[in-house]
This record gives sequence, C-alpha cells and structure tokens, in this order.
Amino acid sequence: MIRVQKEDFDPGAEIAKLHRGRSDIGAVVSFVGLVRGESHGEKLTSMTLEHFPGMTERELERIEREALARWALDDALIVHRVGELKPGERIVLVVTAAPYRRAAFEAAEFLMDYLKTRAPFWKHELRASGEHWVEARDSDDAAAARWRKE
Amino acid sequence: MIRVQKEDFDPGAEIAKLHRGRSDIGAVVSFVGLVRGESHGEKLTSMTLEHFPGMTERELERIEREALARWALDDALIVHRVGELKPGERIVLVVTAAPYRRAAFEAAEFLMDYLKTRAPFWKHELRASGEHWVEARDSDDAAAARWRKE
Amino acid sequence: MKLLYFAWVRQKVGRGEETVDAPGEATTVASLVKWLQSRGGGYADAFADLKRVRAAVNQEHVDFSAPVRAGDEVAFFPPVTGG
Amino acid sequence: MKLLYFAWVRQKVGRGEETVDAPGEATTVASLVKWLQSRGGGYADAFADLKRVRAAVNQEHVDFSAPVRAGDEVAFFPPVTGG
Repeated sequence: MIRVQKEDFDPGAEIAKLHRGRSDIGAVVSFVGLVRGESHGEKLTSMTLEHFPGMTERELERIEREALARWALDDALIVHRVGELKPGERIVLVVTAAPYRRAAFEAAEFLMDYLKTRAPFWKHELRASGEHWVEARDSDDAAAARWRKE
Repeated sequence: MIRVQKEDFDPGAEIAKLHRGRSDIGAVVSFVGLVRGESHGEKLTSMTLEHFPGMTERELERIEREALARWALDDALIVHRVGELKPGERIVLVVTAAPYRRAAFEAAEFLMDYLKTRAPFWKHELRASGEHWVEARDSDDAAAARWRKE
Repeated sequence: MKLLYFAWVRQKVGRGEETVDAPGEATTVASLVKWLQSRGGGYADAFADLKRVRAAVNQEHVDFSAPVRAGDEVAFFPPVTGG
Repeated sequence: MKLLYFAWVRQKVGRGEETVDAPGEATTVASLVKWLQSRGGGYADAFADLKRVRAAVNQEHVDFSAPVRAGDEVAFFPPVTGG
C-alpha cells in the first residue's frame, strides 16, 4: 500500500495494521524519516515538499511492487507527506513485514533508497539565509545503485 | 536503553519517545519480532521464553553500547519479552535513531543479529507433537559474523 | 503536447504547466528542450545546465534521447529529493 | 562455586542451580564439566554432547578453556535462541 498525504501518520498504528490478525509474519521493520532542525549549518525554519501528483503514486507503487517481487515479504507500506513541515515532524514512513528479519530489513532499505532517487518529490527549505531547493545527494544515488541487479 | 519484561510493549509509543522534542534525528528504524503460528510444519500452540536474569540485561547493555560506539546514533532501545507468548504476539523491539538512515538501518540489524546469538534467551515451543526447545540456527551465526571487525 | 515543470525548473520557467504546439523537429526530449531553450527568458535559464534537469514522459522517467509525440505529457524537474 | 543451568540443560540436570565444592583439579570450565559428567545420571546426559553446551562465568560468555575458581558463578546452557 502507498499513500501520499498532507496529514501526519501514526507509525505504531500502521505497524500494527500490517500484522494484526496474522500469524505468518515474524518480522516487521519500519523506517520513519524526520525533518532535521539544521541544514547546511543553518537553523531550518520549515521545509515544503512539492511533488508530481499522479506520477508520485505511480512511482511509489512501482517501487513497492519491485520490493514485493524481490523479497519474500508478506506486506509493505509507504506513506509520504507533502506540503509544509516543521523541524521534528515526520516526513516518510516505510514498513515491511516478512516471515524472517533479513528480508524485512533489506526490503525496507531498498524502498527508502529507491524512493529517495526515483519518487518525484522536491524539498524546499526556508533557512536563516533564505529559501533553498535541496540538492540531490550523490550518496543517495550510490545507495540506490547497490540494489541494481548484475 | 534496554528492558526485559513479561508485559507487551507499544512500538509506536517507543518510537515516538525516542525522537520527541528533538530535531537532530533524521531517521528512526524499528524492528518488531513476532511469534509465528507455525514451526517445523506444525501448528504452534504457544512459546515460552526462558532467560538468565542478570546476564540478559548485561548482554543487552553490552550489545547496545557496542552499537552506539560503532555507528553515529542519537539513541537506541531494546525491549525483549519473557514468559509465555501466543502466535501473533510481539517478542522483541529494537529501535535506533540517527541523523541519517544508513546508520539507523545498519545498527538495528546489528542489534538483532547480536541479540540473537549472544543474549541468553531460550525459546521453548508447545506444538501439536509436544514440547520442543528451539534449536539455534546457523544462519543467525552467519548473520552475526558479518559484523565482526577485520 | 502538455508540458509540466516542477521545483526550481517551474520557478525559472515561471509557470507549472502549459500546452504547446512544438515544431515538427521536436521528436525527442532533447530536441524539445532545444526548442524550449530557443524561446529565451525563463526557458533559457531553466534549461541552461542540462546536467541538472530530469525528464518524464507520460509519468515515466526517461533519458533525453526518448521520443516525444503530440499528445504526450512531458515533465521537467531537478533530481528528486524526497524521503 | 555456584552452578546455574538453563533450558534443556536445566531439565536434564534436574535443577536450575546448586552450590558445589568442586575438587581441586576443576580449574577450568572443561575440567569442571568433566567432574560433573562423572556424577552420572542427569549430569552425564546433560553434558553428553559438549558441542551443544555453552558456558558463562560470572555472567560473561566463555570458552571451555576459561579458568574457574571458588566463588565463581558458572552457568551452562544451550546456544541461545532469543529475538
């Protein structure tokens, strides 16, 4: 399941929803991404997430489908917020459920690495020195490249 | 922080407690381990976790300390239950908080791999065919060996 | 052809979307961009450094060598920074 | 010397803990185990296959070559299976 929304999400409720009433799941891994209060050595006032409605959902679904195909997962969830966010607020949630922990861990990392490099979101920061578009990081490209099949 | 307890835990509350009121954390990874309803092709009735009071806490603290020393973490938490558990119930929670996601993911996997091979817990299963002590898995030793420093 | 712009590409172009009748020689993303650059102003600025611009055709990531045709939806944006 | 037994080692020995006066030659975990085996019954059964038994001295994992002395707390148990 994937969701793009302005509203906050509840990680505990989403984790529980994924495994409640099932006894085939042995491992649930979650990732919560948060707005950090500092950027480029400056205090961050707020961050606004722009996205490409339509393509965002398609890309997230594609990424999730790929994870479900590559790992023995029971289920997966991606929730990503858009709009204005303050330091300390939640941005993104990824949850993976699997019979065993290795698949759940790997798939969650894969989902984050792919989401970071493929899902059409752009972060715009309001900092002490003014407004700045966040630049893509080479380390994110390298992280995503780890999963490319030989 | 580490805790060994009979009672259930609330993953969402524990995740929130770790980052609430802070803006230096960018990534929180959690792992929840659950009792699976099947073992060795048989229906599982219940599982009882025995442990070595005193040594358990020392080992968990040692493992957590090692994670905090090896990765740039803001905080970490291990909660492990003991006593009788039914299929679908939560067994263990690991949470790691870090400025960036890679450290949080790696440290959470490390904590689980080390916990599985070093913390003195033993699982006793009640299955259709009777009572069985769970055997240690070679794959858990291999997973822990990945983290050994050269 | 429908064109969409996001993030600083949108800011430089000065609009989020527009419908254009691209000339016949704009048969790939690259040649479409060449035509957009020729319109000057915000377009020249937005497409000044093509290493910093990505494209999607009908909501699929593509290289600049990808074909475009009338009726396509073509989007331009910086490398993504979500998550 | 205080001895602790866990999981199926405890079940085979028939108790969870006991205080013993080990003989002078029991100076390592290995020689302590040898003495325990010589007590027969549940001990011989619990320590029949030493590849399946682990030890801790004063709550630290140790090899069977580790020294033990009067006053130590020595625990025996199968490989751990928590998590």
